[in-house]
Amino acid sequence: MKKIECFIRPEKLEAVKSGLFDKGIKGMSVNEVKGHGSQRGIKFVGRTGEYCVEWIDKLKLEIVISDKINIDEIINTIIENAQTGKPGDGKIFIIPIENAIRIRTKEKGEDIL
Amino acid sequence: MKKIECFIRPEKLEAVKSGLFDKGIKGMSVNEVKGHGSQRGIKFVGRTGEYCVEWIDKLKLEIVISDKINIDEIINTIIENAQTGKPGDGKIFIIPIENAIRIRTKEKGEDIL
Amino acid sequence: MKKIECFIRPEKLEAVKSGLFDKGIKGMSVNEVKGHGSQRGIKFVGRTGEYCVEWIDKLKLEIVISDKINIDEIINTIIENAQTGKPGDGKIFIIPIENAIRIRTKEKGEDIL
Amino acid sequence: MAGADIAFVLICTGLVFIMTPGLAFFYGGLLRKKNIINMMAMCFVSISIVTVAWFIIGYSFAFAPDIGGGFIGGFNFLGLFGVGTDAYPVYSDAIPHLLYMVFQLMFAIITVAIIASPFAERVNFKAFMIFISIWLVIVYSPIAHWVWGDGGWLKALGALDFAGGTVVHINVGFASLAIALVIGPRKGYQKEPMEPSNIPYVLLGMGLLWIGWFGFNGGSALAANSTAVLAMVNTHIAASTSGLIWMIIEYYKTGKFSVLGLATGGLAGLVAITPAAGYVQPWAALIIGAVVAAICYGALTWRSKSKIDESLDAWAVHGWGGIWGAIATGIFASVGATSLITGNSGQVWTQTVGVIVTIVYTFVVTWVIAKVIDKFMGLRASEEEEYVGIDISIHGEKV
Amino acid sequence: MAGADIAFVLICTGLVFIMTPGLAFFYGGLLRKKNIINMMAMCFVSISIVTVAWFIIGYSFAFAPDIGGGFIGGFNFLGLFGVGTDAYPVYSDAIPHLLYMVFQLMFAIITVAIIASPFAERVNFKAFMIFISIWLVIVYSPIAHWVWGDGGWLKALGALDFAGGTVVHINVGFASLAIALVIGPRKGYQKEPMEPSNIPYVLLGMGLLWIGWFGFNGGSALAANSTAVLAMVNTHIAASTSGLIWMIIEYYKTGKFSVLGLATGGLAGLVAITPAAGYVQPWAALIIGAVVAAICYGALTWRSKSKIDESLDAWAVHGWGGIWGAIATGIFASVGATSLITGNSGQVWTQTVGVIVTIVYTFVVTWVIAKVIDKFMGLRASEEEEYVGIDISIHGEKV
Amino acid sequence: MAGADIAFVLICTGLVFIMTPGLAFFYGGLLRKKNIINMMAMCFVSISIVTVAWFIIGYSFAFAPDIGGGFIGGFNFLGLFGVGTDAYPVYSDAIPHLLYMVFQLMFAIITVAIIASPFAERVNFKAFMIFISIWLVIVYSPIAHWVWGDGGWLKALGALDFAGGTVVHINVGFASLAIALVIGPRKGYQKEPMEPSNIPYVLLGMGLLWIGWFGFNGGSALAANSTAVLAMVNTHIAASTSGLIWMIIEYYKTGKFSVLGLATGGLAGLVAITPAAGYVQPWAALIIGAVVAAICYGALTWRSKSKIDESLDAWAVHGWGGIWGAIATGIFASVGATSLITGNSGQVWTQTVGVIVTIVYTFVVTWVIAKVIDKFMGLRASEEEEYVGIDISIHGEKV
Ligand SMILES: Nc1ncnc2c1ncn2[C@@H]1O[C@H](COP(=O)(O)OP(=O)(O)O)[C@@H](O)[C@H]1O
Ligand SMILES: Nc1ncnc2c1ncn2[C@@H]1O[C@H](COP(=O)(O)OP(=O)(O)O)[C@@H](O)[C@H]1O
Ligand SMILES: Nc1ncnc2c1ncn2[C@@H]1O[C@H](COP(=O)(O)OP(=O)(O)O)[C@@H](O)[C@H]1O
Repeated sequence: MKKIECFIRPEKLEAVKSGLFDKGIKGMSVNEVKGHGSQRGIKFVGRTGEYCVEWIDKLKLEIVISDKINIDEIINTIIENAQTGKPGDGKIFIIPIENAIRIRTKEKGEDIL
Repeated sequence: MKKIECFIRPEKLEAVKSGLFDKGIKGMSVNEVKGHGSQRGIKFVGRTGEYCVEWIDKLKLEIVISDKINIDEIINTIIENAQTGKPGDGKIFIIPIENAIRIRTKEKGEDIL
Repeated sequence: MKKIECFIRPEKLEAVKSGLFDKGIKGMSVNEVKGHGSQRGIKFVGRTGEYCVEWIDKLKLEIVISDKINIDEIINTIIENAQTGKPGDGKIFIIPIENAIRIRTKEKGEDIL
Repeated sequence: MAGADIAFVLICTGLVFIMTPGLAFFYGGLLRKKNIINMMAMCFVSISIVTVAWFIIGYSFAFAPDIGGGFIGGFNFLGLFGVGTDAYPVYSDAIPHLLYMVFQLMFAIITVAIIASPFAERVNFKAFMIFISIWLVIVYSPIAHWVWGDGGWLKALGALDFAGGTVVHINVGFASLAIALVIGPRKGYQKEPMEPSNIPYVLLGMGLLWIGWFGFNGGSALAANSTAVLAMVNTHIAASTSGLIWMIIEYYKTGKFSVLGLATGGLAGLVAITPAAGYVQPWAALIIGAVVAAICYGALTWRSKSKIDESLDAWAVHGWGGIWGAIATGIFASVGATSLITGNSGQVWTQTVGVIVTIVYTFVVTWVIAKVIDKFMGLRASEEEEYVGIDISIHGEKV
Repeated sequence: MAGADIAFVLICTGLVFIMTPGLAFFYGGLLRKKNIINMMAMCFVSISIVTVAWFIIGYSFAFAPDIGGGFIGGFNFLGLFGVGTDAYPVYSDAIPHLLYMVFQLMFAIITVAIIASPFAERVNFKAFMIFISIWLVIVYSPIAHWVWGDGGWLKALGALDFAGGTVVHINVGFASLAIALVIGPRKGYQKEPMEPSNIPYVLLGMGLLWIGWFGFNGGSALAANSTAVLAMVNTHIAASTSGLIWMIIEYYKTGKFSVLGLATGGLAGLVAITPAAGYVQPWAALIIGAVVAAICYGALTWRSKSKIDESLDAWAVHGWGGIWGAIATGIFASVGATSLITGNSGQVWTQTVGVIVTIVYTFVVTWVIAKVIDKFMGLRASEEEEYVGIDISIHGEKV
Repeated sequence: MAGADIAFVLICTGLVFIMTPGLAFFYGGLLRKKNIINMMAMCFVSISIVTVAWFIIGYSFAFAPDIGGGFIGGFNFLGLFGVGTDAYPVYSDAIPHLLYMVFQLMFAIITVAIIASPFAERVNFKAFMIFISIWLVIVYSPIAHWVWGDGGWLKALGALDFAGGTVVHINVGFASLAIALVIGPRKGYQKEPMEPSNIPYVLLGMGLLWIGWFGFNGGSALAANSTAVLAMVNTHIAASTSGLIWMIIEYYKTGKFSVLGLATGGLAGLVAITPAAGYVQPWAALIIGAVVAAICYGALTWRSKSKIDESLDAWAVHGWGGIWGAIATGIFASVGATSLITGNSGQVWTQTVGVIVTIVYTFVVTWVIAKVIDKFMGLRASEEEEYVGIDISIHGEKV
């Protein structure tokens, strides 16, 4: 099992989610983070001019997937739906998972995903 | 060392926390996420009827534990306290940790947990 | 590649960030969590006296770094900038990463970091 | 002139003013987080723009002596020329002309702010500002002139509109519908959930709107007298009843007690009682309130299932609430006016004429203005701006 | 009738109205996030329900001519029958009877809304709605009748209550205590922290309550005269002083300057000055404010350590603040009334009788109503609903 | 005495009161999340402290008969001694003296609350409380005396200040500058972004300030008459115009329509019209509003690039807005006063004298007070408290 952690633009969430659902993913979690990266910051407007906010709102999406699923396909789906081509599109990280348990049923392993 | 990441119902936090403390866990972190899974969404009421919100509020609990602790016992404690038996109870994932450092003292390794 | 996850005091964010930037780190993400640990809670004041909030605001910083970077130096930088010496300074955890992908360009591997 | 009346109308003017910030919160809270500031900006900029336009020409078109035909006022009050601190007995001999002008200005502002409804979450803000400047002058001012202006044709016909059911509510309701048709639905409408992001803001707005409405309806008596009292009592009763009924209807449908329902129902009650406020007895206010809950509930339900993304339901609530209020005035008026229940069955017909003409005029003219502006500069934000949210992309701000 | 008085009382009515939305924010902000909307819903629904019940029967029971014994009004004003735009000199010859009615209505609303305190975070909303309908009619209306009604026995006795210290505050304080005992503490009370989730809301509420109170106390003069001015000045002085003292007491205890303390103290000051507002000199208002801070601080401290989860402290603040205010009126009254300091030591005794009888009546009758409703439908939400939060489970909404 | 005037000024007093909670939200929303409560606390505690200080000595210093030289009032009204419900014809024969006192009190409160600006995010709260007590008595009261007091020298000179351009705005603007210089910039100023954390709060505050200003300027007529109406109309026009112009200027600079700009501009307009409100024609209000937007925009731009962390720009907005307003009064006054445009070119000079003396006095004396307090107890919170945020470290509370 792997956990895919990806940092994406907030406005891309619905597209990514739909894309993943079409690929058979059933579970995922998302939370709001602020990020730093090659995107230099967002300009906001104050009382008399602009100022730059370095920390940019991003969403972190976590999806644990079973090894039965083709991970590259999933990654491609995310990229397709989250890409704009401009700095700030975000990154995907793959993390190993040792075990997974469903709280409701106490079942363990890949099959709960 | 392992990190236990679990997604639980917000209303179960206090119970899970107490359960874990009784088992000797000392540190943990929690944050608010939104999740998708076998639970189909929550019905909310608008101005003239219901609508369904697909993303459901969950809490993500992160607990790094030393290998000296019996991880199954910890998992069981979480399950006991977080279970309602209805879809949406959430999942537990086990992730390997390579090292842990306490910022205050620079100590490293299992003993800081 | 490794992911450094660290839980720090919110007021230390800017210092830690600057420190890391000076060491050549380019990307990172942060989010607000609440934590339990050796710090016993924060006292707040209500209508007629104090009460203690057990869950303390912390920030979780996630930094994925390439293996080319000296991880100990990074850890030291974090410690230097986040330390106050009082309970509650937080912890750093090191997690293995199997792969990293940049969404914008589809590039993979260490070089995107 | 009378000190008591000046004091009263002046304070009422302040109360009507606060309705617009109230609306900013009421509307803002119903939207997604990424567009709250924009909605508030539309409401607040309405204050500025309408004030300036009213000063220059709007007041004159609405309230200067008729230029013939009862359709529109002339240029006599251009730049508020001749509008001074003396009374202008055509409208009231108890208060300074300037006070009448500013009281009416507040009505114009709130009307224009309500029109932000169909622009929600997708507006090209610059186009909005141009739109409302034009709309004020060629839609609002004429209709105000018909009903209240010196020589207005609806006034001459005997149509009753105590505090603006036609001028404000029906007008803005159907204008919003026209705009919604021109501007088109939001991206993702009826596909993604667009849940309200801040219900306490909605309630804060409701509180401010409610107290503001005391000034709106009470102040429309233009004097601190029995009529003002009656209007205020009726306002309160209708709103209370309507909110309760709406919430109960919704409870039977969903099993939940929705506070949004309570607030929306309250608003519908406030709308419906507006034309009737000083003309009916409290028991009639209760009935008007109860019935409007059902009518607007129906309209809103229908609208939200339709393809029409009139996002904050100015049409369902103000439009239909206003229609019912106008008709109900023809049915229940009994104080200082006659109606069906006092044997004047013609009044219902007169009211209906007012309703229909207003609907046709506002719908058609608004549609044309919207189309033209859309052609020249686009009423809508770009797709990308809409995705990211208007707050960040057009205002450079976020909550 | 006098235009100035109509203008004044009408606007004051609006100000008293805004206290209820203000309370919604004051109370809502003190709760956990999952129950804010519910608290606001209880406040807003009080507006609707009390208005309808007041229309039907509440006003009549309170203010119709006594049916004998000074205990309750009759049925003369059922459905506001006969309550019109003429003055009703029994209460005031300066304003229309309808205006007196609606001014009093706003008092009833805010009183009922305050009672949401012991229901916080655990209410069966349907039971709450039924509860307040009954409570208004058989607790509030009679007590209002005793003190202000035509033929009320406490009025006859000579009890002084300028703007409702007994009727509103002591009444609601001890009613809340009774309800708290019946409904029982929240799950986790005194085990889990139940910290306030939105302090700015509390302050917003405070601002609205404070300005509303100018209408509450000032308007109780029922005329734009010196008494109104005095009442308003005293209101402001007492609240300011009490807030400051409370904050300082708390500073000595905790080393922090709590803005919640400042707000709660301010509220206590507003409560305490209510019965005295038009009867005392400003210096006495300062003393009343300073003393009430200490009294209510003590009551709240005791309560919050006790097993009684009277969650938002209507008892500690309104109950005890009201008691002190009533007694203080007997001590300091010197304008248009006599008291201890002007040589009428009997007044303190008269005040005490009013306090005691009110406490006993409201506590006992409220307890019985609560018990009966609890038996039939349960005053409390289910355990699961309470866990998840009333907002989602009963209202289907969330902040 | 006249009921209408009492009613009017009493309600206006309430409206001026609500400006301070309004300011709490306006200012609070502009700060970082960790210091919002502290800012609100500074505003709310100003209510308490100024009220008590005004009662004891502040009112007397400002409005008791001059002790010679036109500089300060005497001790006659100590503890409000002799300030009763009769009129005090020196100031107004239409309203009770107590009402005049409390109306003026609200002005003092809002002025002191504005001064929280340079303390933002770094205040030692205890020192703030001591500072404002002293400042009220030795800065505000004397200046109020000069301009409005019985025997004040600026009044004698013929300086025009309708509702407090000098006393309130110039005064507080330059006092804030002095404090900013003493207290020094926030840690991280101009290095870290210090973005506004809650724009809806800013707008809520704006709404409340705006309606409050109707009471502020309108009520300054001290009667429900034509002057009050004119003042209120001008207030509204100036604010609307200024907000619009500010937003447009900023649009040309940044390409975005900033709602913060709209609000800040609106505030500048309210400030500038204050001294002129009852003296000028509406067209002049429009000009005054348009010009002030440019002036304050410039001042704010300069300030925010400078090293001076006068954090919420009381200096740029109130100080400069007030200066322009005072001069503009000398240019445009034509109602009940003369000015440049009516041929009295000396008035501009008189106004300038008022401006300069006020600036010098407030700047110097404020600087000294701030320095002395800083020496003895430190005006600033500790570095650690500042890092963690004043909310948690000094108030023990958080949003
Ligand atoms: N090394 C990293 N560790 C953790 N998060 C990262 C890292 N690099 C990027 N991110 C996250 O991804 C977001 C987008 O990255 P950015 O570098 O701006 O864009 P791009 O990937 O298009 O160059 C950042 O805002 C941050 O949240
Ligand atoms: N594969 C997954 N990856 C990440 N998070 C998941 C995954 N599956 C479930 N979750 C999280 O767990 C929550 C509960 O899961 P759900 O499937 O609804 O319940 P159950 O486990 O009872 O079937 C989800 O809302 C989501 O936050
Ligand atoms: N075992 C753990 N698992 C996850 N998070 C932890 C763990 N231990 C500590 N934390 C996080 O680190 C924060 C600081 O830890 P704490 O133990 O209070 O301080 P210190 O490390 O100085 O003893 C906690 O509030 C929590 O968010």
